[in-house]
Order: sequence, then C-alpha cells, then structure tokens
Amino acid sequence: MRPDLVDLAYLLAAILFVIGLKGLTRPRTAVRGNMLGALAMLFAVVATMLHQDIISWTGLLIAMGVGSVLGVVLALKIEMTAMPQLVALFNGLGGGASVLVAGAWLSGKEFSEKLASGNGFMDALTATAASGLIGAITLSGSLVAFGKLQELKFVKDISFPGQRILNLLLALGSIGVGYLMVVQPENAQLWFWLLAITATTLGVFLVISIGGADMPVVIALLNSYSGLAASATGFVLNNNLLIIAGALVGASGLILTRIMCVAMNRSLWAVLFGKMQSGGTMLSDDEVYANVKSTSPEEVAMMLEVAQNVLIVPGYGMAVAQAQHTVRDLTNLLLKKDIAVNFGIHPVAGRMPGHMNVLLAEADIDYDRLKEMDEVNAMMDQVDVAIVLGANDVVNPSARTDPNSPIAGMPIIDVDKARTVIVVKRSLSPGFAGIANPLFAADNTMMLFGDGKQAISEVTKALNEG
Amino acid sequence: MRPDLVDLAYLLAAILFVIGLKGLTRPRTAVRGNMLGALAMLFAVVATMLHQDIISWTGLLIAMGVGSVLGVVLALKIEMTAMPQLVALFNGLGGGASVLVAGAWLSGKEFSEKLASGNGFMDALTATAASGLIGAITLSGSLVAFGKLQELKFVKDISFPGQRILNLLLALGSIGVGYLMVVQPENAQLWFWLLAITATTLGVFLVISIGGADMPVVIALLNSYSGLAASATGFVLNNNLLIIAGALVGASGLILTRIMCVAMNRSLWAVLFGKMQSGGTMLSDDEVYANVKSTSPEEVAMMLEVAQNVLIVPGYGMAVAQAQHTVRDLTNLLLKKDIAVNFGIHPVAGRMPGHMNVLLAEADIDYDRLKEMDEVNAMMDQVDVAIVLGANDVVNPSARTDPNSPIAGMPIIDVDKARTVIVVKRSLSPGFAGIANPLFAADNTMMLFGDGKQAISEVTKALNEG
Amino acid sequence: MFVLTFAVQTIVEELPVVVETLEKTAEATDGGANHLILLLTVFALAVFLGVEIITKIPPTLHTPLMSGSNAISGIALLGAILAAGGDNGTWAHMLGYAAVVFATMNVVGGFVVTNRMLAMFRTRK
Amino acid sequence: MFVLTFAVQTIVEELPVVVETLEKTAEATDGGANHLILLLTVFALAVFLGVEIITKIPPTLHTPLMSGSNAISGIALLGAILAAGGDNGTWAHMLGYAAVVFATMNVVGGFVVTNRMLAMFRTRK
Ligand SMILES: NC(=O)c1ccc[n+]([C@@H]2O[C@H](COP(=O)([O-])OP(=O)(O)OC[C@H]3O[C@@H](n4cnc5c(N)ncnc54)[C@H](OP(=O)(O)O)[C@@H]3O)[C@@H](O)[C@H]2O)c1
Ligand SMILES: NC(=O)c1ccc[n+]([C@@H]2O[C@H](COP(=O)([O-])OP(=O)(O)OC[C@H]3O[C@@H](n4cnc5c(N)ncnc54)[C@H](OP(=O)(O)O)[C@@H]3O)[C@@H](O)[C@H]2O)c1
Repeated sequence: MRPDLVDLAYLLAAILFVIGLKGLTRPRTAVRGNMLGALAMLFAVVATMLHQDIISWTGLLIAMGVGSVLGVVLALKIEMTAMPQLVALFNGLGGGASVLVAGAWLSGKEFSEKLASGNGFMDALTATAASGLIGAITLSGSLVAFGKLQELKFVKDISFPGQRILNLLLALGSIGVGYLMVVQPENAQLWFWLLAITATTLGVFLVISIGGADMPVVIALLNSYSGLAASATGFVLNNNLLIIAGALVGASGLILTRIMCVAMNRSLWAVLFGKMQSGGTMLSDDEVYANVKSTSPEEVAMMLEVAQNVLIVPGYGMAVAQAQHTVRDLTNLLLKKDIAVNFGIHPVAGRMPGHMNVLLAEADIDYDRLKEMDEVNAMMDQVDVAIVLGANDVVNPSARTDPNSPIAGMPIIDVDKARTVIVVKRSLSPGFAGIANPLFAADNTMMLFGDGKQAISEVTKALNEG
Repeated sequence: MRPDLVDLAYLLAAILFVIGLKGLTRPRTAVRGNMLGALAMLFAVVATMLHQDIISWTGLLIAMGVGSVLGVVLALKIEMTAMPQLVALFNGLGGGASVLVAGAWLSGKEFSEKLASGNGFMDALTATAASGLIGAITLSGSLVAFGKLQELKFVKDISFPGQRILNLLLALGSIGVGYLMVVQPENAQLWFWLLAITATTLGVFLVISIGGADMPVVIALLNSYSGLAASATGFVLNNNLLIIAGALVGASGLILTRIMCVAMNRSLWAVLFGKMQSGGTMLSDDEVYANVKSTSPEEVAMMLEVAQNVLIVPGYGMAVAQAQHTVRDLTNLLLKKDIAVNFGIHPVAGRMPGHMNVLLAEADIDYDRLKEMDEVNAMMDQVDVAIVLGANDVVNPSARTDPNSPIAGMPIIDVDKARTVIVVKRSLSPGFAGIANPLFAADNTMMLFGDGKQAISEVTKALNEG
Repeated sequence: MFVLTFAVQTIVEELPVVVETLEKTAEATDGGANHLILLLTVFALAVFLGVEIITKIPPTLHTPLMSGSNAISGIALLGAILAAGGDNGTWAHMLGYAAVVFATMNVVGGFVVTNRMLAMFRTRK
Repeated sequence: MFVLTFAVQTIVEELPVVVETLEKTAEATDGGANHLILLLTVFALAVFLGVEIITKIPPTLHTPLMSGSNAISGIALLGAILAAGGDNGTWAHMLGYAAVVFATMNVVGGFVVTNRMLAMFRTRK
C-alpha cells in the first residue's frame, strides 16, 4: 500500500480511537467504545502490514499470534481482584515495546540512510532518546509495581539514605547520555542502550520505595508514561497515529493520577517522593484498641432484622475475600424484608479507581444503589447499621480528627456517624496506609472478625433462619 | 522571522484559542477566556507581520487600523437587542475575507510558481475552490440574514415556484465550476470568480426564503460555514492555525445550530428548506381571541401585592422594548415586599440562544433567579402570577395541544398552568412563528397592552404607591 | 446560459485530463500527500476538540459564544495579511487589502462586542 | 563509574559541536521543521482532546478506562511491525519481533480484559 494511503488509514483509526474513548463516558456505550478501540487497532495493524516496506509476513504473523495467545490467556484467567497487577504488567510490556522499537530504528535502514546523507536529524534522534528514556522507566517501574501488588517475595519496599540523590544522579545521567546520543549519531546505538540501562535502573529505584497503598497512583502515572513513550515513538517514525493514540493515553493517565491524588488529599510529589511519615500522635495499638467489642454473625443478623436503612461500605478486603456475590445475596435478602440497602463507594476504596464498582457490577448489584461519598455522608445520620466490609483507611476517622495523621485531610466516608457500625475484617491489623483506626474502638462499633465472604454468608444464613 | 518560527507561534496561538474557548464554559472565567482568544489573535497577527515574505508594513497597518476602528465603533454603538444582526454582519465580512484571500492567492507569486513548475497541486486548488464556495455563500447569506433582522425594506421573504430547483442548479453549477478550476489551473482565476458569483447568488437564494424566526439558526449555521471557509483557506495556505481556529468555529456553529433545532423540535432540513406551513387547524383570529380580557397596570399591581410566588417569562418583546432595567426595578420592589421572583428562560426566547440571559445580565439581575425551562415547568403549579413579557411563541400552548400547529411538539414554558397569567405586549399580533396564541384567551389570562418598558414601569409605580 | 453550456461542455471534455492530473498530483506529492493528511488530521482533531468543549458551554453563555467564535473565524486575517503584504502584484494586493479590512472588522469588532456582553455577566457575583 | 566519567568528559568535549549540528538541522529541515511543528500540533490537540473526553468519564468506569487506555498505549505495535517486517538487518529484526510480541500482548490482553470488565456493567440495565 502506498504510504499516503497508510496514513489515511491511520487517520481513520485515530478518529475511531477518539469515538471509542467517547463511548467510554457512559456505562451503556462503554462496551461498544472498547470494541471500537479494538477495531481501530486492528485496522491500523492491517494497514501497517500492507505498507510497502513490509517484506515478509510469516514472522510477523507468528509473533503476533504468540502475543495474542499470551494476552488472551492472561486476560481471561486473571481474577478481577488482580486487575491492578495485570494492568501494571501490560503497561510494562507496552513501555518495553517502545524501547525496542526505538532501538530497532537505530539499527534499521532509514537511520543508516539518514546518517550517510549527513543531514541533521536531531528531531528524530531526540524523539528516539525520549522514547528510550520514557519507555525504559515505564518498563521497569511497571514490573516493580506488578511485583509489589502481586506480593512477590523478592520485591520489598526498599529505601535507603541517599536514595533521592541516587535517583537524581540517574535521571541526570540518563538525560546526559540521551544528549550524547543526539550529538553523536555515529555512536547512537551505544549511547541508546546505555540510556536504556540507566533509565531501567532509574525506574526500579523510583518505584521500589513507594508504598503499596500508593501503587495505583504509580500505575496510572506509568500508564500515562507508556502513552507518552508511544507518542515519542510516533515522532521517531513520523507516524501521526502513534502520536495521537499516545497523547490520548498520556492525558488519560494524568487525569486518573490527579483524581486519585485529590481523593487522597496528597500531592503527586508527596506520593512519589515523600515517605508516608509513620503517623504523628502515634498511639500504640494497645491504647487505641483498648475497648474493642466483637460480635457474632447471629447478633449482626438480629440488628439487621430491626434496621430500616443499611449502608454497606466495601473496601479492598471485599476484593481479597471475593465477597461480592455473597454481598449480593445479603442485599437481596434485606430488600425482600423491606430494608433499604445502599453502598457507599469511596473514590479510592480498593486498589484502583472504580475498583469497587467493577466488583459490585460483576455481582449484578443494581447500579442505582452505589452512592458516591458525598451523597452517603449527607444522609449518614439516617443510617441504622453501617457494614464496613474489608475497608479500613477510607473509613478512618483520624483523617478528620488527627491533623498529624499521615492521612490527615483525606476525605473519608463518615460511618462513625451512623447509629451502629459493624466492621468485617480478619484482625485488627491496619490497612494499606499502615495506621491504626480508632473507628474499631468506637462506642457504636462492633467488630465481626473473619474472612469477608465467610462472615457475610454466615450473617445471611442467620438472617434467613432467624 | 523564519517560517518555522512563525509556525511555532501559530501553534502557541492555537493552544491559546483552545484555552480561551475552555474559559467560555463558565461565566466566571468567560471574560478571561474571550481576552485569551483576542490575545491569541494578536499574537498570530504579529507573528504573521514578522513573516519573511511580508515586504511592506505601511499599507497593512493602515488597513488594519481602518478595520479596527470600524469594528470597534460598530461593537460599541450597537444596542444589545441588535446583537444578532451584528453577528450576521461580522460573519459575512469574515466569509468575504476568505473569498478574497483565496482569490488573491490565485493571482499571487506562489500560485504562478506552482503553475510554472508543472507539478500537480490539486489539493491546494481544491481547497481554494472550497474556500471560495463556502466563503461566498457565507458572505451573501449573512448579509441577507442581516437585512432581514435589521428589517431593511428591500429584503423581503421571497419564495417562488421552482426555487428549490434553481438552488439545486446553482449548487451543482458551483461545484461544476469549482471542478473546472481544479482541472484547468491555467484558467483558475476565471473559474474562481465565476464560482464566487454563482455561490454568492446561491447564498442569497438559500437564505431569502427562510422566515425571520429561523434566522438565528441560519446565523449559527453560517457562522459554522465561516469557520469552515477559514479552515479551507488554511489548507490553501498550508497554515495550521487557520485550520484549527476554523475547525473550532465550525464545530461551535454546528452545535449551536443543533441545540436550537432541538429546542424548536424541528430538523435542520425543515428549517432550511421546509416552509413553515401556515398552521393546521387554522382558526381565524376572531375565533381564537373571542374571550380576551384586558387589564390595567393598577389591577396587575394589586394582584402582585397579594402574590407569594411570581414568575417572569421574558421574550423577544423585552429586547425590543429594552425593558430589562425596568424589570429589574420591579423585581427588586417585589423582593422587598417578600415576594419570590423567578425568571423562566426558554432556550429559544428572543432571537439568539441565550439572548435573554445577556439582557437580564446587563440589568444586573441575579444569576440564580434565571431558571431553565424544565425547572420552571416543574414548579409551575406553585406560581401565583406569571408575567409574560413580550414572549409569544415560547408560551404558546398549541405546541402542546394542537398536533397540526406549525410549532407542534416544540417544548414551551407552561405558563397557562400558573394561577394567573399577565401577558404584556402591544397588540394581539402573533410572534415570529406567525401563529395565533390561545393563551391570550385563556380564562386565567389577562392582557396588559402596551410597550413592555412602559407597562412594567407603570406597574412598578402603581405597586410603589398602592 | 451561454456560460453554463460552455461550462458543461468543458467539464465533459476535461474528464480524461482529470485522471491524469490526479495521478500526477499523487506522484508529485509523494511525502507531500502525507503532509496533506497531517493537515486533515489537525482539522479532524480540532473539530472533535471543538465539539467536546462547546457542548460544555452553558446556555447562558451561548450568545457570547456565538459572537466570540465569530470573532475567531476572522482568523482568515492572517491569510489576508500574507496576500496584501507579500510580493504578489497589484491585483492580489488590492484583494488582500480589502480582505484585511473586512477580516479586521470581524476580529476586532467580534472580540470587543463579546467582551461587552461578558462584562455584564461579571458585574454580578 | 568509568562510564560516568567518560560520559561527562564527552559531553564537555561535544558542546561546540552541538551548536553547529543544531544549525545544520535547522537549515536542512527548512520546510521539515514545519513538518515537526505539525506533528507537535497534532500531539497538542490530541492531549487537549484526551483531557476533555477523559474528564467526562464517570468514576464507575475508571478501572475499565485504565485498562482500556493501557491497551491503546500498545499502539507502539505499529512501530514494532515496521521494524520487524522491514528491510532492516537481523539485529533490528530481533528487536522488532520481541517488540511485536510484547506490544501484541499489551494490546490484545488489554482490550480483552477491558471487555470482560465492561460486560459486567452491561448485564444490569
Ligand atoms: N483505589 C485506588 O485507586 C487507590 C489509589 C491509591 C491508593 N489507594 C489506597 O488504598 C487504600 C484503600 O482503602 P480501603 O479501605 O479500601 O482498604 P485498606 O485500607 O487497604 O484496608 C483493607 C482492609 O481489608 C481487610 N481485609 C483483607 N483481606 C480481607 C478478607 N479476606 N476478608 C475481610 N477483610 C479483609 C484488611 O484487614 P485484615 O487484614 O484485618 O483482614 C484491611 O484492613 C487507601 O489507603 C487508599 O489511599 C487506593
Ligand atoms: N432565541 C433563539 O435562538 C431562536 C432561534 C430560532 C428561532 N427563534 C424563534 O424566535 C421566537 C422567540 O419567541 P419569543 O416568545 O421570545 O418571541 P416571539 O414569539 O417572536 O414574540 C415576541 C412578542 O413580543 C411582542 N413585542 C414586540 N415588541 C414589543 C414591545 N416593545 N413591548 C412589548 N411587547 C413587544 C410582540 O407582540 P406585539 O407586536 O403585539 O407587541 C411579539 O408577539 C420563537 O418562534 C423561536 O422559535 C429563536
């Protein structure tokens, strides 16, 4: 196919991507939006395969077949709870691809022709360096994030004195090497791979010291980077589709990052470089938890029986326990008994933005019952029983009361203002922010210890029998 | 300045335009948004003046000075009520400029060089033809629209049998001539001016038969065209700023057109080519208006005195009477007497979208009192007195009740459902749709005949004294 | 009428030429067509962007939007400046100067009147 | 350490060269810089467009958005195909094939998993 026809196909694909993304703005059109995106990609791939420069198809088809099978298997096998890891992994692969493409370009025909012609081509070289730099950071950063979320043994939170200085040096080093690459095109390959190694190391050190609770932010940010890397590759290859698609992804990642930071009331800088100071007025757990009362599924069932208005606040624990279907059963039972049930969804509950929505949707729970934080807080005084299911940080009142708390100022769901609070979790251990939660010891709180799924199904049974 | 620096300046200007437009999305940032737009334009003009191809400044500065003075004078002298005309006029000038620029390009240096080189340059020629075609339609169409709105004597609603066929022929003719221009670049000038003449004639005939009530739609559409013409000129001159700015304007015009069509419940096609059939179950005015009751300012004042909830529905008549300040005084007086006052704003009240908002804003009436149609209709049964001030079509209940009415299905403000309705207008003559209004004869309606400003100020006086 | 007949005749005669010209254009602009597509891409993106932004503008601001975007459409002024100020011969200059006056009126008048309208919105808090 | 010292040394030595190269680039790309700016324009518009669209996406759909946009970022696949399928020598081919596998996983896996998530939203009315 003639290059200009390919470009035309790319333009159409770009438009399809935009329309697909617009489809994602409403639940009703979202499936179609995603499919349009996939279609756009297919279209672009076919157009590229027909490009006149492509001399052989066999290898390409095999490679794509392998990639597709691996991708589909991962995508279908993964538990919904492990979604964050999967996105991190895919993201790393995308970043890696950008690095490899930039590297391949440097040892390809076009590059050697340009070099031989003696004309300057600084813009393409700069874009190559950018693509290598951003792509490598994305690759290693995402893999480290994957390891942390998957709780792989060998990936620990590592931080040591001088880490920031090391990071700064690595960053400066990468930029310096990139600069060398641009001014010494004859040695471009050498400098490029050196750049890739430096940036990979930088990616590891940048992410390794960030706590698990902040991983979602990191993933969104790395997602944005992988888009920017693709854009940079687009500048290298003079390909407008790469530029556009990359820019869309870059924007999307940045906005998600911003949304999460706002919801946690922390700056991006603090997430990336600030250590979560382990808490101001640090009381020992024994002090905080002196008056904890625990309860039994039967007692909870009795309380629910006489309630008129129940609020369920799910958190990461619901995802871990895979308790969403059990929750659905409890909800239906309560509704049959004419008890109002709502869900209070905190914007950063779980490990990804919108994580709870996906899980509850999986269990077929009615969209209208999911209320946003502000809405639930406004009607909290009418709630008879609030069930906190595997949530912790997002209902921690010290965010409101203790100005020295690491999560001070983060908006929370004020379950402590409900008449009675039942907290379902396995122990008194802290959530991802790693701090104690005075809610557990409040006068109107009772703990129902146990695995989320188990506990809820016992409550349902008791309610059914009672 | 080197061409690439100029291009860079254009990119910055384009970004400023986008940011400026984003500013227009909120009243609080709108002034700044408009200024950013003006700044972007200034920036772009300065960059263009510094372009290396510009050989003399004197003439340019003089021409721009003349244009600026004329523009500023018109902009500052115009009454707010005449805004639609002004926009139409400016719009026509913009379209005209596109035609002239395309014509100048055809007799300029670049064109003769391209022609001499013997290389094909169909894309540029096509863009030139498009620019001439769209620009000329915009020019003449806008001027006709201006004439109609300004109620110039010699611009009448003209329609004659075979007009559609003539329009079709003119359209086909324009396209044919444009085609000739592209394939015979040696005669490009001849064909271009022939094209311009045909398209100008087409513009006149397209708009001349459209009724005055539909003028705002036409203006929005022509506004969109003038943007597209600028974009086409951008393709001719290879200028990305023209393309971007033109596309933004094109989109804006199209969306406004759509909004208006939806608010009137008519298709764009019907607006442009359908005649407003003069009304289905056409009762004579005498029949409709048999039971009209009229009232006096004093009586109205007495009714207001005992009301608790007053709704004012302004329409084009308020604009004509310039009654907005008087209305403000009445509002303040009522508020002082602890009577609630709201304004019901129909989306197509007046002659431009948002027309009423601008006028009421001019009179400093509190933003929060302006309610949209749906909101007022929902609370209509609590309204004690509804004052319809120079509105007619937008409160005509036949839109709801008479399926054969030309405005059937158009959403209206249901003042007829208020306890008492006072209609302020000069006579029983119809509004812009040209149809009778059964509201005037309803049992709960009383007419207060007179000029809007005069009538309202008399009511205010009576209320003050009473 | 004469013009019309002549035009139709010429169109028919020219038909074979167009194919050839099209091919010439395609060849001559290898890499240049690419450029054209880039321009089209810019256009398409700007249209989408315009739609997204404009649909967010509340009804209150529709009149200022109309006059404001009208002012922006006077951007043809840049083309007018290049035509009038370049090395282009008298006829092109004359057209260019007329275009400069028209476009400047559109631009300056449009922004000023929009500002006048918007200033009214500002006085209220 | 050695690499670092070497790098710093080279940077200092090369400084005069860069000015020259910059100028060469500028000259050589007269009209080409134009092209670069067009690409930048496309980038800027796409970023703005992305921001406008994404800010409209409701929180419920944020997880699918994340995985969906992640799939789109695998667009580097196109570059990978060109690198692996073109006339580029073994080393470039090897890199290219690896990139094709990685990017395809990202793209295909990303779209499939997003679809899986979104399908859940659809079952409810
Ligand atoms: N969603 C996002 O996008 C996002 C982004 C950035 C950061 N974050 C962070 O992630 C955290 C989310 O808060 P969260 O309240 O949802 O979760 P959380 O604070 O991490 O607490 C989760 C709780 O679930 C319990 N749990 C774990 N497995 C369980 C099981 N099988 N059954 C029952 N309970 C179980 C744990 O207690 P036990 O071990 O005692 O059972 C734990 O206290 C916040 O700190 C937030 O800032 C989220
Ligand atoms: N706003 C838009 O964007 C837009 C767009 C497209 C179409 N339109 C059309 O424009 C019309 C707007 O409806 P509308 O109800 O606002 O206006 P209208 O139906 O045109 O009626 C205006 C009324 O004001 C009265 N009037 C005129 N001068 C007056 C004065 N000095 N004092 C008091 N009354 C005066 C006239 O009656 P008298 O002569 O008896 O006084 C007339 O009946 C609709 O048909 C709509 O479809 C508007």
